[in-house]
Amino acid sequence: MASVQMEVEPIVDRTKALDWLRQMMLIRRFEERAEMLYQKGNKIGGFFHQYSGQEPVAVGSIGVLRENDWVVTAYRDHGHALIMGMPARVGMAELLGKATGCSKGKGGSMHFFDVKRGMLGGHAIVGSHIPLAAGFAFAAKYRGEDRVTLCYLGDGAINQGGVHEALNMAALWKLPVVYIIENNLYAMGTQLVRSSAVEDLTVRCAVPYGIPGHQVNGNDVEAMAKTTLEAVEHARAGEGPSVIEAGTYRYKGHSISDPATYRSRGELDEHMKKDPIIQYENVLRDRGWLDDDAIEAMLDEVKAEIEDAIEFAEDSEQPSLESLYEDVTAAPFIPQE
Amino acid sequence: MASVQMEVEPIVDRTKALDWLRQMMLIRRFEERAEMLYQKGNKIGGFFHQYSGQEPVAVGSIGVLRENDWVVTAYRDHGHALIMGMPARVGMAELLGKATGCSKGKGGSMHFFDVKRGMLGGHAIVGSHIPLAAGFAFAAKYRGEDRVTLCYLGDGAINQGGVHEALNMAALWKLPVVYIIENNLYAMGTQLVRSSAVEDLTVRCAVPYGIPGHQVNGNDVEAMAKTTLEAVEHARAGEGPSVIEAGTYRYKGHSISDPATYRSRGELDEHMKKDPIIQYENVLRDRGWLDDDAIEAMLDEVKAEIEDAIEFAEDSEQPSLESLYEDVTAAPFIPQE
Amino acid sequence: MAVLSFREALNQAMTEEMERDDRVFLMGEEVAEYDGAYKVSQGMLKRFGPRRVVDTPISEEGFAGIGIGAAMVGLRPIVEFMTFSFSLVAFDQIVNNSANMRYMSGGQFDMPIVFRGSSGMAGQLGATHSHRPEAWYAQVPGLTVLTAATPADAKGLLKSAIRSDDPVVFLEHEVLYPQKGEVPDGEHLVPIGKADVKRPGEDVTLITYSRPLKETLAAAEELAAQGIDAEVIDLRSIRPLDMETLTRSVVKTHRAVIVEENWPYCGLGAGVADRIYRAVFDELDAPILRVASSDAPIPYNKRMESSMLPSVPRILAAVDQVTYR
Amino acid sequence: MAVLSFREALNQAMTEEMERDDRVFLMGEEVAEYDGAYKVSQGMLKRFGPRRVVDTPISEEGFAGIGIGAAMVGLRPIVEFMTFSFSLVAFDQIVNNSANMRYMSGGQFDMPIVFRGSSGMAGQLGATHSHRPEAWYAQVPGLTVLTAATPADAKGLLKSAIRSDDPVVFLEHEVLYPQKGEVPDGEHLVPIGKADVKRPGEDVTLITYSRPLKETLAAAEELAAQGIDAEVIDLRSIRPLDMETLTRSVVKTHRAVIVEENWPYCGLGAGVADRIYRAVFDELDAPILRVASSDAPIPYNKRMESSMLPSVPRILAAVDQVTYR
Ligand SMILES: Cc1ncc(C[n+]2csc(CCOP(=O)(O)OP(=O)(O)O)c2C)c(N)n1
Ligand SMILES: Cc1ncc(C[n+]2csc(CCOP(=O)(O)OP(=O)(O)O)c2C)c(N)n1
Ligand SMILES: [Mg+2]
Ligand SMILES: [Mg+2]
Repeated sequence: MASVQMEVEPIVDRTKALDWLRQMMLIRRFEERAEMLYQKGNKIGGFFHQYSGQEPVAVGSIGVLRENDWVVTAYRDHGHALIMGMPARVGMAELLGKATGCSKGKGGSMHFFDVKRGMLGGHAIVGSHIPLAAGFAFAAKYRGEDRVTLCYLGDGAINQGGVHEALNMAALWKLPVVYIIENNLYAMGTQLVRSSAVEDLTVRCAVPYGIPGHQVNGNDVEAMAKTTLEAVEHARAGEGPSVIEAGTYRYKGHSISDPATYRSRGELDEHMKKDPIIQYENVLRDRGWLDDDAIEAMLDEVKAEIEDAIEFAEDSEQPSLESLYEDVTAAPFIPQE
Repeated sequence: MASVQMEVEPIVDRTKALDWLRQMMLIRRFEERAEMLYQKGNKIGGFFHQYSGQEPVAVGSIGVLRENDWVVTAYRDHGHALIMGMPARVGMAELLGKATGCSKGKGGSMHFFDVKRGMLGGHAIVGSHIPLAAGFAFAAKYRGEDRVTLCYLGDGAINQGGVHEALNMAALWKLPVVYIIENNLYAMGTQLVRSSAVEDLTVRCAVPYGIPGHQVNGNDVEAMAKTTLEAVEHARAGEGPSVIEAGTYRYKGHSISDPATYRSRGELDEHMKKDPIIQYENVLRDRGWLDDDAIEAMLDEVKAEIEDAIEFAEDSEQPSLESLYEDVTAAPFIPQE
Repeated sequence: MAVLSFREALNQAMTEEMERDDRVFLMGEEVAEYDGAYKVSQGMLKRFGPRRVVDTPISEEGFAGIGIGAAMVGLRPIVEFMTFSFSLVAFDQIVNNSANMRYMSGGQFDMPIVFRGSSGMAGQLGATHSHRPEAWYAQVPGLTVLTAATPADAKGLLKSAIRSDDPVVFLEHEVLYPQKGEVPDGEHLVPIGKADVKRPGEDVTLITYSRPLKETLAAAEELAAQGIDAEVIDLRSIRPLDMETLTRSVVKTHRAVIVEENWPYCGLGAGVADRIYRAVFDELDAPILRVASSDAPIPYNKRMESSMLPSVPRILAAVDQVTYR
Repeated sequence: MAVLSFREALNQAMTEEMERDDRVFLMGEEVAEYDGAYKVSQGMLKRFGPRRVVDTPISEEGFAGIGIGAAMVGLRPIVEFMTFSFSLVAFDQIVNNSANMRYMSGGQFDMPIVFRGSSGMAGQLGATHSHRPEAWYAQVPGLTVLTAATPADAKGLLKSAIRSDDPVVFLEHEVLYPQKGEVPDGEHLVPIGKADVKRPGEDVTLITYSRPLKETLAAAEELAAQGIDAEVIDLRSIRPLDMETLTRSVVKTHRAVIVEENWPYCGLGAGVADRIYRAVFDELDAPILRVASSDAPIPYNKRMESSMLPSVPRILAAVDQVTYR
């Protein structure tokens, strides 16, 4: 069973593999608990999009980055932020709208930023961050920095025109950026076949720009890592952008308010049976890198980290009402009222 | 020499062929004289983009349409309008900003409309009419009409994102529209290699949407007709859109104010040597469908038609200043001042 | 009269017009199989089928343009933006193509298209998802801009919008969708260009539209208790503006406050105030004050967001100022 | 002082800032090999090379976003729109990304980007190519909006814009490009947020910006001949607005006319008038009148277009009205 998932030889050592497993657990737990705070305590508001089921995409791809590389994604951003090193505390505080949140309570779930750690945001207008990613890569190239940008987008996002403007320029100028399409088969309630004239998304996004297009099982964290590494090395070598279509599946509705009635219980169950976290546990168990006790201990640790994050978030201050006018501009802000 | 141009067996009878030749002459003459009015008399203003050198693209493709098909293009629109049957008079009057112009002097060179004849406009925002064309086709399909839309765009226009949004939907919904890319190698001063990551424009615009992509010598009026017919029949059969990349060349600068210093005199001469009008004259001569006298007569006729158009335009009234507030809305317009 | 929610009223309007006229169709993201992101189009796919209730990819610029094209050749599209914040990527199509096309062609065709969807601050959606685009679109000759604050107006205005031969920007408010109200039975049309006096009064004119009508009426009640008789005008038609109703009121009350969710600088209230001043300057005993949103991007934090919104205390404070109390 | 054209002044500003700071670069359609559609960037490719003077495909939304991304990580892009009418396809990037990003991230980065290009009615370009987007952008907190009417201001303001750590919308006017004026030698910076009194006066305040400054000054001369001493204020900074200079003037003259190319309803003048009224209502002896463009799409026909523009007779008529002559 595990062998079904693992298409490639391990490209990681034990330490790294355990770390990746732990990261996936951390995202899962972070969102499970956040969902409870949203549903029960009414402590979180606005749009809230969960990453459950898709964790290996972020974990495997970010796993091959160097310290100073950059990451940018859409609104389904908790996972990417945590993996980039954002402490669960500041993530949770952001969800609760607190001043200690990563974006001081001004961004919310869709706008997790941790610029110091290279997390250049969650972005909520579909497709709008694809040009930004090309801009980061443009700057890296301009300054002669050996820095790569990973940019995540959805299967629905490829239908925004600006995406194609950016892909063309990124290819034309050989910018060091890797676009990872998280193809979870749905854009809200719209199945891929109803949104894209062609289902192979590398034909939509790589072929027309003459750049490499990879298709990979996004739920295989090591395959994800391997493919990303190839694309990242391509970029570092000055060969320009690549597109990776990562097949994956989201367990939850599009956002917390979506009952996801557009798909069958059977379909969901089918996917949940192949849960990537459990599969990776099995793989690592098979390799003898991990046993049940270790898994238990890891889970406990993760749980504790998240409970601590919640406590921190709950104990944190609300932003002051005056801060409404802060962070609008770098220059002293003069409200035009 | 003629055989070099004519890649296909004649797909026309003599009458049609002579008509096409005449149409090309008419466009050429219309613009030559209009340019003089612009340069000398200062009678025309604003942007003015000439079609000289590209005539066979419009003539050959529109030549295979039926009465009630539709055409829409960008700002380089004089040719398409004339071929759709807009009288030279109302075209010339529009250039002079007269009330008798096709758009009552409100549109100018970039906005030739003749809706009754199926000419749904020149459009000046690059790429913005590509979705409109899909909309015409959507309406035809919605009403079950056997009507095809031809939509022309430039090699530079394919870099507008909205183009790709429309191509995807046109393909997804199998809309009866044919997109004809007039690849004249330049977008203003930008050579194709500097604007598009891939030079084969069917790879940019057809492949990603799973629709037929044709490449054709756009300066061969009969090849143009043949290829368009194929695409049009595909559309009529309910098979959806196609993309035609028509290779062509513009003789003049991008607009009247562009000295076109970005290309060599040699390059231009090379193309002018293969002038499509002269080549087609030769072809028809070779076929025995035409002799020098007939050509002379045809030219004289065309010249007379254009002089008559100029006289009509010059004699026409300026629109009244009150008409400023007319045609803003269908409902009585209440200026919000 | 039936009691309907705002969302049901909109649904009825579309349904009735689609029953009447086969040229009318609905297009947008998730309008069909999902029954609408906010369930405004609930049941419409079932009733009309996929030919007339059309799900689109996430391509606002593209499908706005497709709608405009379809309108140019005689269909009467209703284009739903999931929220009007997403109309920003379609701004060029709306401003340049829908508004200008008739003019640039010398009047050769009508442009019977309605762009509709929710707008405004719906609660913790953040800066990108909380736009109020009314002043942007109001500025553009060629467009009609409408907004409703009650289910009855929502139905009657949307029906008029669909029957209009001009492009209409029809702004709804997510927070209003579940709110209920009486809606006249039978054919109910609200004319374009007419404001509605939601509460007559003598002492001060309160001008508002969309969601803040509720706060404004509540403030008027408070004021009544304090002996001040406020007239509350719901603009409904943002463009064209019903100057007659506005000036008639101000000539009577000599003072006005505009209550809106728009940003203050160059917001809709500025546009309205400017026109009132120029029309009846001498009648005004005080400057026209504005209870608008604060001049900042919209934050996620709930308290901060609420603090930006028009509220009864803010309206009362403004009225105190214009009545010099 | 050197005499430069407006276009040369802009070129100097960019060139000097690019000499000072390697992070500054210019990007846009035809800015490099073509030397600029309007030759504003003439010679810059030659001087700085293709790394820093970058030709783009016709992808405004895309390259605006690339500029924003580059600014987020420390470059200082100047993004040229061939004309600001084409910024409509990039509207979402400018409004949502450049203006909101700092806020939504809780201030984690600066956004030192300048969007610049020609704007306004340049002569028979028609409805799609003649936009004046100042009121649209002025409404948005986070943006700075600037415009210059003289070569000196063009240079000094653009240099300040490039040095600003906030996103700037910098509106030029095609008709002004060839116009010449004196430009101070050496380092010349014009501060953001300061209007300029281009002609002091006592009797009436004429408020303007960009191209109509010329007509406004000409009207002031005419008025002087008639014994009316007009003060002419050039806004220069559209956002933030220099309320101090405006109110100081109106407190002195008690009457004002705003001269602009913007549409009347919800145009920039409405935004400015609203703020003046609310600040100094009691000082005003007449309504603030506006000499704006007519409320119609911009026609191709020359006479019709000219009839829409602010002109000396229209300014004089408005002054007659506010001075009750
Ligand atoms: C321009 C724009 N249009 C619409 C939306 C609303 N919206 C948010 S997410 C989404 C679906 C995106 O699907 P996909 O790209 O597949 O990403 P996923 O949610 O599956 O991760 C939509 C329609 C938006 N935020 N921005
Ligand atoms: C959105 C937009 N950006 C820029 C322009 C300015 N512009 C007009 S035509 C043109 C070049 C178009 O080239 P192409 O598509 O190849 O058509 P061609 O002129 O060669 O026929 C440009 C940049 C515009 N009109 N609209
Ligand atoms: Mg998806
Ligand atoms: Mg071209």
